Amino acid sequence: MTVSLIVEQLLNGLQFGFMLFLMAAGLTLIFGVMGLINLAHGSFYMIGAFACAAVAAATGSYWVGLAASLAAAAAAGALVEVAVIRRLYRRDHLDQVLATFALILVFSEGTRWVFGSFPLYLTVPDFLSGPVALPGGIDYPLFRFAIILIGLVIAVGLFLLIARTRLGIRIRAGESDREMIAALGVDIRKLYTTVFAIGAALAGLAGALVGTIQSVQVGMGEPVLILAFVVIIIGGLGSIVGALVSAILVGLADTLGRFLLPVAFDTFMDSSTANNVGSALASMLIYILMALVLFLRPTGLFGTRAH
Amino acid sequence: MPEPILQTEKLSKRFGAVVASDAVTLDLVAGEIHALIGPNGAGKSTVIKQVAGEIRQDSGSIRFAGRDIGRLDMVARARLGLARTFQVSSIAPEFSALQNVMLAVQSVERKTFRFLKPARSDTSLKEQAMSHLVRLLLDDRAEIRAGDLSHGEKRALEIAIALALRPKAFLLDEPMAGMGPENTAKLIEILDGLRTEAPILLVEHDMDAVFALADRISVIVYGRIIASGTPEQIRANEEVRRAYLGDEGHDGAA
Amino acid sequence: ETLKVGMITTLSGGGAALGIDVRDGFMLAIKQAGADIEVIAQDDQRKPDIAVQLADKMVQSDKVDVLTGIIWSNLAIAVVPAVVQQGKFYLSPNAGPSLLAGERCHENYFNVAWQNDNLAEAAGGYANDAGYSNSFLLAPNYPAGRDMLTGYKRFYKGAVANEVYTKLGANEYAPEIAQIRASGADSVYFFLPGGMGIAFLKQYAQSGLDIPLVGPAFSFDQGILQAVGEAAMGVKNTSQWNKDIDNPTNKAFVESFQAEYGRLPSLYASQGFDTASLLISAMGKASVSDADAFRDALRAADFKSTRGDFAFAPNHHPIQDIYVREVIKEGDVYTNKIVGVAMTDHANAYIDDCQM
Amino acid sequence: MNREAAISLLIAAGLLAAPLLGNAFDEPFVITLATKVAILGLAGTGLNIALGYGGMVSLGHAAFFGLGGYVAGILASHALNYEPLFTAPLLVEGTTQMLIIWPVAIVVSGVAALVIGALSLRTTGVFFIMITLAFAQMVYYFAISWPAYGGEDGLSIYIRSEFPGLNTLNPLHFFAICYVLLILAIGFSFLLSQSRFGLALGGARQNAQRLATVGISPFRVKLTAFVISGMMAGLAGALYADLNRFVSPSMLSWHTSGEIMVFVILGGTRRLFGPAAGAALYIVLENTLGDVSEHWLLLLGALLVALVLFARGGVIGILAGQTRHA
Amino acid sequence: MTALLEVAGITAFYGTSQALFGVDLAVGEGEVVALMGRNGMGKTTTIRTICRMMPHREGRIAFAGRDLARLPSHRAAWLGLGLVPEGRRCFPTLTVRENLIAAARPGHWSVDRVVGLFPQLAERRNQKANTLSGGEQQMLAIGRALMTNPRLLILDEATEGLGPLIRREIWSVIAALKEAGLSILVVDKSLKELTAVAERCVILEKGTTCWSGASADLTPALTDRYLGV
Ligand SMILES: Nc1ncnc2c1ncn2[C@@H]1O[C@H](COP(=O)(O)OP(=O)(O)OP(=O)(O)O)[C@@H](O)[C@H]1O
Ligand SMILES: Nc1ncnc2c1ncn2[C@@H]1O[C@H](COP(=O)(O)OP(=O)(O)OP(=O)(O)O)[C@@H](O)[C@H]1O
Ligand SMILES: [Mg+2]
Ligand SMILES: [Mg+2]
Repeated sequence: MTVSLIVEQLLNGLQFGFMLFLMAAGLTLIFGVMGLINLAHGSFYMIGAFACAAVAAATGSYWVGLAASLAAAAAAGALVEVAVIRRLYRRDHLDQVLATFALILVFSEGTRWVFGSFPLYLTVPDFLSGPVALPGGIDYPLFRFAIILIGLVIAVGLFLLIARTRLGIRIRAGESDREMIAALGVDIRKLYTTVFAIGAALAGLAGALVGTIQSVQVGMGEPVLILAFVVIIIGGLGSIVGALVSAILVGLADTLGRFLLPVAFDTFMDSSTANNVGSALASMLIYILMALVLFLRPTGLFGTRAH
Repeated sequence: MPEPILQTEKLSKRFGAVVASDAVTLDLVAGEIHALIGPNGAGKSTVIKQVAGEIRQDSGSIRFAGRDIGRLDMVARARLGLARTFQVSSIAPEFSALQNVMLAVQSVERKTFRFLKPARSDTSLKEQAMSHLVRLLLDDRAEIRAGDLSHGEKRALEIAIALALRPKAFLLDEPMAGMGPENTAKLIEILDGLRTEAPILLVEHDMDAVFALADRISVIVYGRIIASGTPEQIRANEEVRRAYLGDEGHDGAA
Repeated sequence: ETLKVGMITTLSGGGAALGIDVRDGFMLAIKQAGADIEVIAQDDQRKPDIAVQLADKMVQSDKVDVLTGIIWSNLAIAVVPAVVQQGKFYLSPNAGPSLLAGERCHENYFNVAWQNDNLAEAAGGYANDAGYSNSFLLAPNYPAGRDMLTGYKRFYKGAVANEVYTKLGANEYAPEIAQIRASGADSVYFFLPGGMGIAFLKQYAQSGLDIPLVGPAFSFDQGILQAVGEAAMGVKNTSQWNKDIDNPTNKAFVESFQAEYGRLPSLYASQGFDTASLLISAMGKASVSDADAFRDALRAADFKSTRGDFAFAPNHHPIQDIYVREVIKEGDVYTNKIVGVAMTDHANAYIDDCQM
Repeated sequence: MNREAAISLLIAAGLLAAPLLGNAFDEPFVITLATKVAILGLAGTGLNIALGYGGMVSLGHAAFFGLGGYVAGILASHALNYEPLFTAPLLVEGTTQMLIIWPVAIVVSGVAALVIGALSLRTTGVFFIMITLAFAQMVYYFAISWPAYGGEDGLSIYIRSEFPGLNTLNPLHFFAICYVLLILAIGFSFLLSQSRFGLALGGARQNAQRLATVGISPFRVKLTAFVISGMMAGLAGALYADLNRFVSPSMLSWHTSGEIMVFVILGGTRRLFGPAAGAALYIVLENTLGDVSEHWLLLLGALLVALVLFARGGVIGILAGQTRHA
Repeated sequence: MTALLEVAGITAFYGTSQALFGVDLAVGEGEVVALMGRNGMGKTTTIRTICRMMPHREGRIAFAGRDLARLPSHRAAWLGLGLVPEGRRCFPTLTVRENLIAAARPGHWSVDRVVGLFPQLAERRNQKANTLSGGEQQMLAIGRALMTNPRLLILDEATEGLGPLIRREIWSVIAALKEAGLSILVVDKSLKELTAVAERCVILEKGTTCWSGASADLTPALTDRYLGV
C-alpha cells in the first residue's frame, strides 16, 4: 500500500463527502431547518437528473440541462408544498411520512411513464471531462473537483441564508411556532412554499450533478434519501456546518472503510473470509457511525434541537 | 430548630459566562414555607431545577430526607418525595385533567407496571385524583383535555398533580403566575394549609402571596443569596428593596 | 386446449426494464406462432415475498400450468422450489442460481437462459485467450456477486491482483478505481449489473485509467448501453446472444421485435422469446396434462433458438455457445458486435450435484 | 357501543369472512391474502404500541420482524436437514413445531428490541427514527452478506411448520392460526392501553418530563413498550416466514419497516384495528390496482396521498370520527 | 369617533365546543382598554380571534375600518396589530436579537430601543431564547411585539412572572406608550395597575361581555361578582 494510494483515498473520501453534502443540501433546508419530514426528497433528486438528461440531450448543452434540473425540481417542490404538505402542517408529523411516502410512488412511476424504464444518458461535458494530474502522480477526475467546489459554494450560501438573513431567521422561527410568526406579520405560507421549492431545487441540482457521473434511472433517489437523512442527523438538525462536517465524516468513513477493512481483517483471518467480513462491515459502517454518534450525542454533532 | 428535611450546600451552576447559581446554601424544615425571591434571571428556577434533578450542579451538594441526592436523577428524587411544579406548565396535553392527576396517584402507589387491569375501572385511583381537582376548583374541568384548558386552569392542574404526589417537600416555581385574583386567593389558602403536610420551597413574584405565606424568605440576586430571614427582616432590608422589592413590601404590609 | 402461463416478473420500479423485455420477447413469440397460450403477467416489485404470493395465486386461483418470468436469483430461489413441488413447470427466462442447478434441481424446472456462472466462466476463458495474467476482480457483496467471481476464477488461469466486494447498490466507485490503479493489474473483471455498472463505467472512463475491462453481458445490455454511452466503447463482454448472431430465427426475431416495439431487443428479450419458443415446441408434442410427456418434450428442446444450437444438460440448464462481444457504435446507437467465441457447447459446473 | 367499536367488530368479521368466502367460491388466493393481512396487521399492531401509544416512531421494526422470520427459517431448515444448531455446550436441534418456534422468535426479537431500544431511547423525535433505522440497516446488511443462511438469496423452508391438531398446509387452518393471534394481540393492546401502564405510556409519549417529575421513569416505561412491540413484530415475522415458506433479507429492509409504518398510519395510529385495516386496504389495493394499469404504483401513490389529505386519523379516523382513547 | 378596534357579538369554537358566546369590545384611537375575567372565561380566545389565530363564527371584527373576517393573521398584523401572547411563545431556537428582528417592521422601535427598555436583554443578545429565565422571556415577548411598531398593542398577561420592579417599569412603559398615542388592549391579573392605566374595562364571563364601562365605574361589588375579589 503506497502513500499515494492513501492520499488518493483520502481525497476520494473528501470528495464523496462533498457529494453527500450536495445530495443532502436540499434536505438540510426542508428537514433540518423547516422541520418537515420529506421522504420524497429522493424524487426531487431524480426529477433533477431526468430533467437535466432530457434537456441536455435535446439541446446538446449540459448547462441548459442543469438549469432545467433546477427549474423542474423547484416546480415539483412548489407543487408538492402547495398541494400536499401545506395541508399537513397542523397535523401529526406522521401524516407527512405517509404523504411523502406516497409521493415517492407517484414520482417514480410517473417518471417511468414519461421516460420509460431504461436509464438515460447523461455525461460529463467536454471541458470538465477527464483527469487532472496532481502532484505525487495522482490522476484525479476534473468533474469531481467541480463537485467539491459547487458543494462548498452551496454550503457557504446555505449557511449565510440560514444564519445571517432575515429570511433564515423567519424560517427557523416558523419551524418552532408557525402560528406566532404569522401573528407577528410574516406570510409564513408563502415563505415556506418558497423555501421548500429552493430545497427541492437543490436536490434537483444534486441529482443532475451526481447523475452525471453515476446513473440516471428510476429509483436512483431512494438510496440517496437514506444517506441524506443520515448525514443531516449526524450533523444535528438545523446546522449547516454540522451537515457539512458530517457529510465529510461519512464520506471518509465509507471510503476508508471499504478500502481498509478487508485489508485489516486480512491480517488475522484467511483472506476470503476477511474479504467477506470486511466488506460486510464496510457496508454497515455509516450506520454504525450514526448509531455511535447518536448514542454519544443524542442530538447529533452540532445539534441543539431535539425535534 | 428541627433538622432540615432539605438542605443545599454551596450549589453552583454556570452557563457560559452567566453564573446562574453561586454557592447557594438553603434549607427547608418541616412545617414551614420558605420563599425564594429575587429579580428575573437571578437563578431561582435554576435552584429548583438543581434540587429536582433537571440540571446537575457544577459543585455543591443536596441532602434530602437524610440522604445525599446530588447524583440521583429526577425520577429517583421524585420517588423520594420531592414534588415540583414548573414555571411553564408541564402537563400531558392529550390526557384529561383527571388522567393527569391519576398518573401522579398511581406513581405514589408504585403500581405502574400493571398491564391488564383497566385503570378507569379502578375507582380508588379515580376518586383520589378527583379529590385533588376538587381542591383546586377544577372538578368541572376533569374530563377536559388538559391541552384545551385555559392558561390559568393549566397552572391550577399543575398544582393538583403536585398535591397528588403527597410528597415530603414541595418545590413550587411561581404557582400563582397566570392565576386570576380569585384563584390566587384560593391557592394562598391551600398552600397555607399544606405547610403542615409538607414544607414548601416557594418561588414567587407575587409579593402579596409571599408575605402572606412565608415563614422565611431568602433573596437571591445574580445567583447569590444576599439575604435570608423573616418577612419583616426582608421587608426592612435596604439592599433587597433596591434590588428587587422597590416599595412593594410596604404595600404588602398595608 | 389453452395453456395457461403465469408470468411473475418485475414490471415496476428500478428493475422494470428487464422484466418488460422478458415479457415483450415472450409475448412476441406467442403472437408470431399464434399459439393457444393465455399469459397472466404480474408485477413482483422485485420483492421475494410478493413473488411467492403471486406464485400461490397463480397456482391456486388462476390454475396456471406453467410459470415463468422471474428475473432475480433471490426471487427464483424463493418461488421455484415450491412451485415445482406442486407439479407445475417452471421455465426460467433469466435467473439461474447454482442452488437450482445443483442441490435443489428439479425435473420440472428448466432454465432457458443460462446457469448464473456461465457468462462469468466465459469471461474467464476469454481472459486466458486475451493473455491476461493479473486480473482485478470487482463485484457487489451478495451471493450472485460472489458466484460471478467464482465462475470467472473457475476458468481463468492467471493471478488475481485483488478481489473487491462493494456494497450492493453502490454508485460511487472512486475508491475501487484508486485500488485498481494501485494494484498493477493488467485487466479488470467486473460484475456490476444495472445502475452500478453505468456508474462504474462512467467513472472509470473519467479516471483516465486504460486497463482493459471485461465482464458478463449484464452491464452491456441494449437498454443500459445507451445510458453509458462513449464510456463503454470497446469494452469486451461475454454473452450467449447478440443481435448479429447469424441465423434466420435471430434475424427474424430482431427485425420483428424492432417492428413491434420500436426498440432494439436486449439479451433479456431474446431469452423471453426463446422461453416461449421452447414452450410452444413442447405444446406441439404433448399435452401439459400429461406431465411426463410434456417434460420429455421440453427436455428435447426441439425449438429454433435465437442463439443457434441449444440443448439441455442433464440438470435442465442450457448447453450453448458463449460469445465475446465488443461495444460499438452504429450510427447514434451503442450496441454490441460479436468478436469471437469464448466457449462452445458450454454446460455448467453443477451437473454432478443434481440428482433428479 | 361507540362507533369505533362497531367498526372494529366489522373489520374483524370481514377479515374472518373473506377467506371463508374465498374457500366457498374456490378462490383460495383470497385466503392467502387474508392471512397476509392478519400477519402484517399483527406486525402493525406491535408497531402501534411503540409508535401509537408510546410515541416512539421506529423505522427499525423490520429488524424484529425479520429476526422472527429468520428464527423460524433457521430452526426449520436445521430440522429439515437434520443438522443440529449447536452441538456444544449442549445439543440444540432445529424444529418445525410452531409452538416452539414462536416463543423462540418472541424471545429473540424481544432481546433485540431490548438492546436496540435501550440504546435508541437516549434520543427522541426524528433522531429516534433514524437510530432505529440505523440498527435495522446493520442487521439488513449483515444478513445480505452473511453467507451461512443464504445471504441475499434468503432461506427456503419448503414445508410449513406444524401446529398440533391442525393441518398448517391447509390454507384455512393456517389462516385461523394467524387470525387468532392477531385478535389476541389486539385484545392485549386494548388492555394495555387502558391499563395503568398504558396511562404511564401515554404520559411518556406526551410529556416525558412530566412523567419523570411524578416519579415514573419514562425510560423504563418506553423500553418496556418497545420490547413488547418488538416481540409482536417478531412473532409476526415467524408467521410470515411460514406463510411464504421462505425468509430473506428483504424482510429486514427499511422498505419493510416503512410499509409496516404505513399500515399503522393508514389505518389510524392508536386505533386498535388501525394496523389491520391499513394492511387490508394496502394489500387489497396492491392486488387489484395491478390489473388496472402497468403504472399502478402511480395510482396507489395518488390514492394514498388523497387518503392522507382527506382522511384525518387514517381509515378508522374517517369512519369513526376524531375521538379516541388517549 | 369610530373605534380603532371594534369587536361586536363574536362567537367562537374550539372544534365543537363553544368558547365565546358574544363578545363586544372596542378600543378607540389612543385608548387603553383592560380585558378582565376569571380564568377560562375567554379573554385569550377573544384575543386570538382578533389576531386571526382562530376564526370567529358570528359577529364582526373591524380594525382601522377594515373587516378582519377574511384576512389571514399576517395581514391583520400588517394593519398594525402587535401581540404579546399568553405564555410568551418566544422562538426558542432563535437568539434574543433574532427574536427581535424576525418580524420587525420599520418605525420607532428598534433593537437598541428595546434593549434600552430592558437592559437585562442587552447582555443576553446572543443567548438562545429557550435558555432565558421566565421573566427575561416575558421581556423579550414584549420587545418583539414592539418591534413590529403596531398601532394597537395587545398584551395578554404581559407582566406574568415579572418581579415587582420590572412590573412597575412595564406599567410605566404602558403609560408612556399611551402618552405617545398607541392604543392598547391589556389582560392582566393585577386590578390596581390595570384600572390606573386603562380608561375603560371590559369584563368577560363565560364567553360573553357581561360588563363594560369606564374604569372609574368599576365598583367593588362588580369586581367581587365577576372577578372574585
Ligand atoms: N441553559 C442556559 N444557558 C445559558 N444561560 C442560562 C441557561 N439557563 C438559564 N440561564 C440563565 O441563568 C439565569 C438564571 O435563570 P433562572 O431561570 O434560574 O432565573 P429565575 O430566577 O428563575 O428568573 P425568573 O424569575 O425570570 O424566572 C438567567 O439569566 C438565564 O438567562
Ligand atoms: N385549544 C383549546 N381547545 C378547546 N378549548 C379551549 C382551548 N383553549 C381554550 N379552551 C377553552 O376555552 C375557554 C376560554 O379559554 P381562554 O383561554 O380564552 O380563557 P382565558 O380567559 O384567557 O383564561 P386564563 O385567564 O386562564 O388565561 C376555556 O374554557 C378553555 O378551556
Ligand atoms: Mg424562573
Ligand atoms: Mg388567557
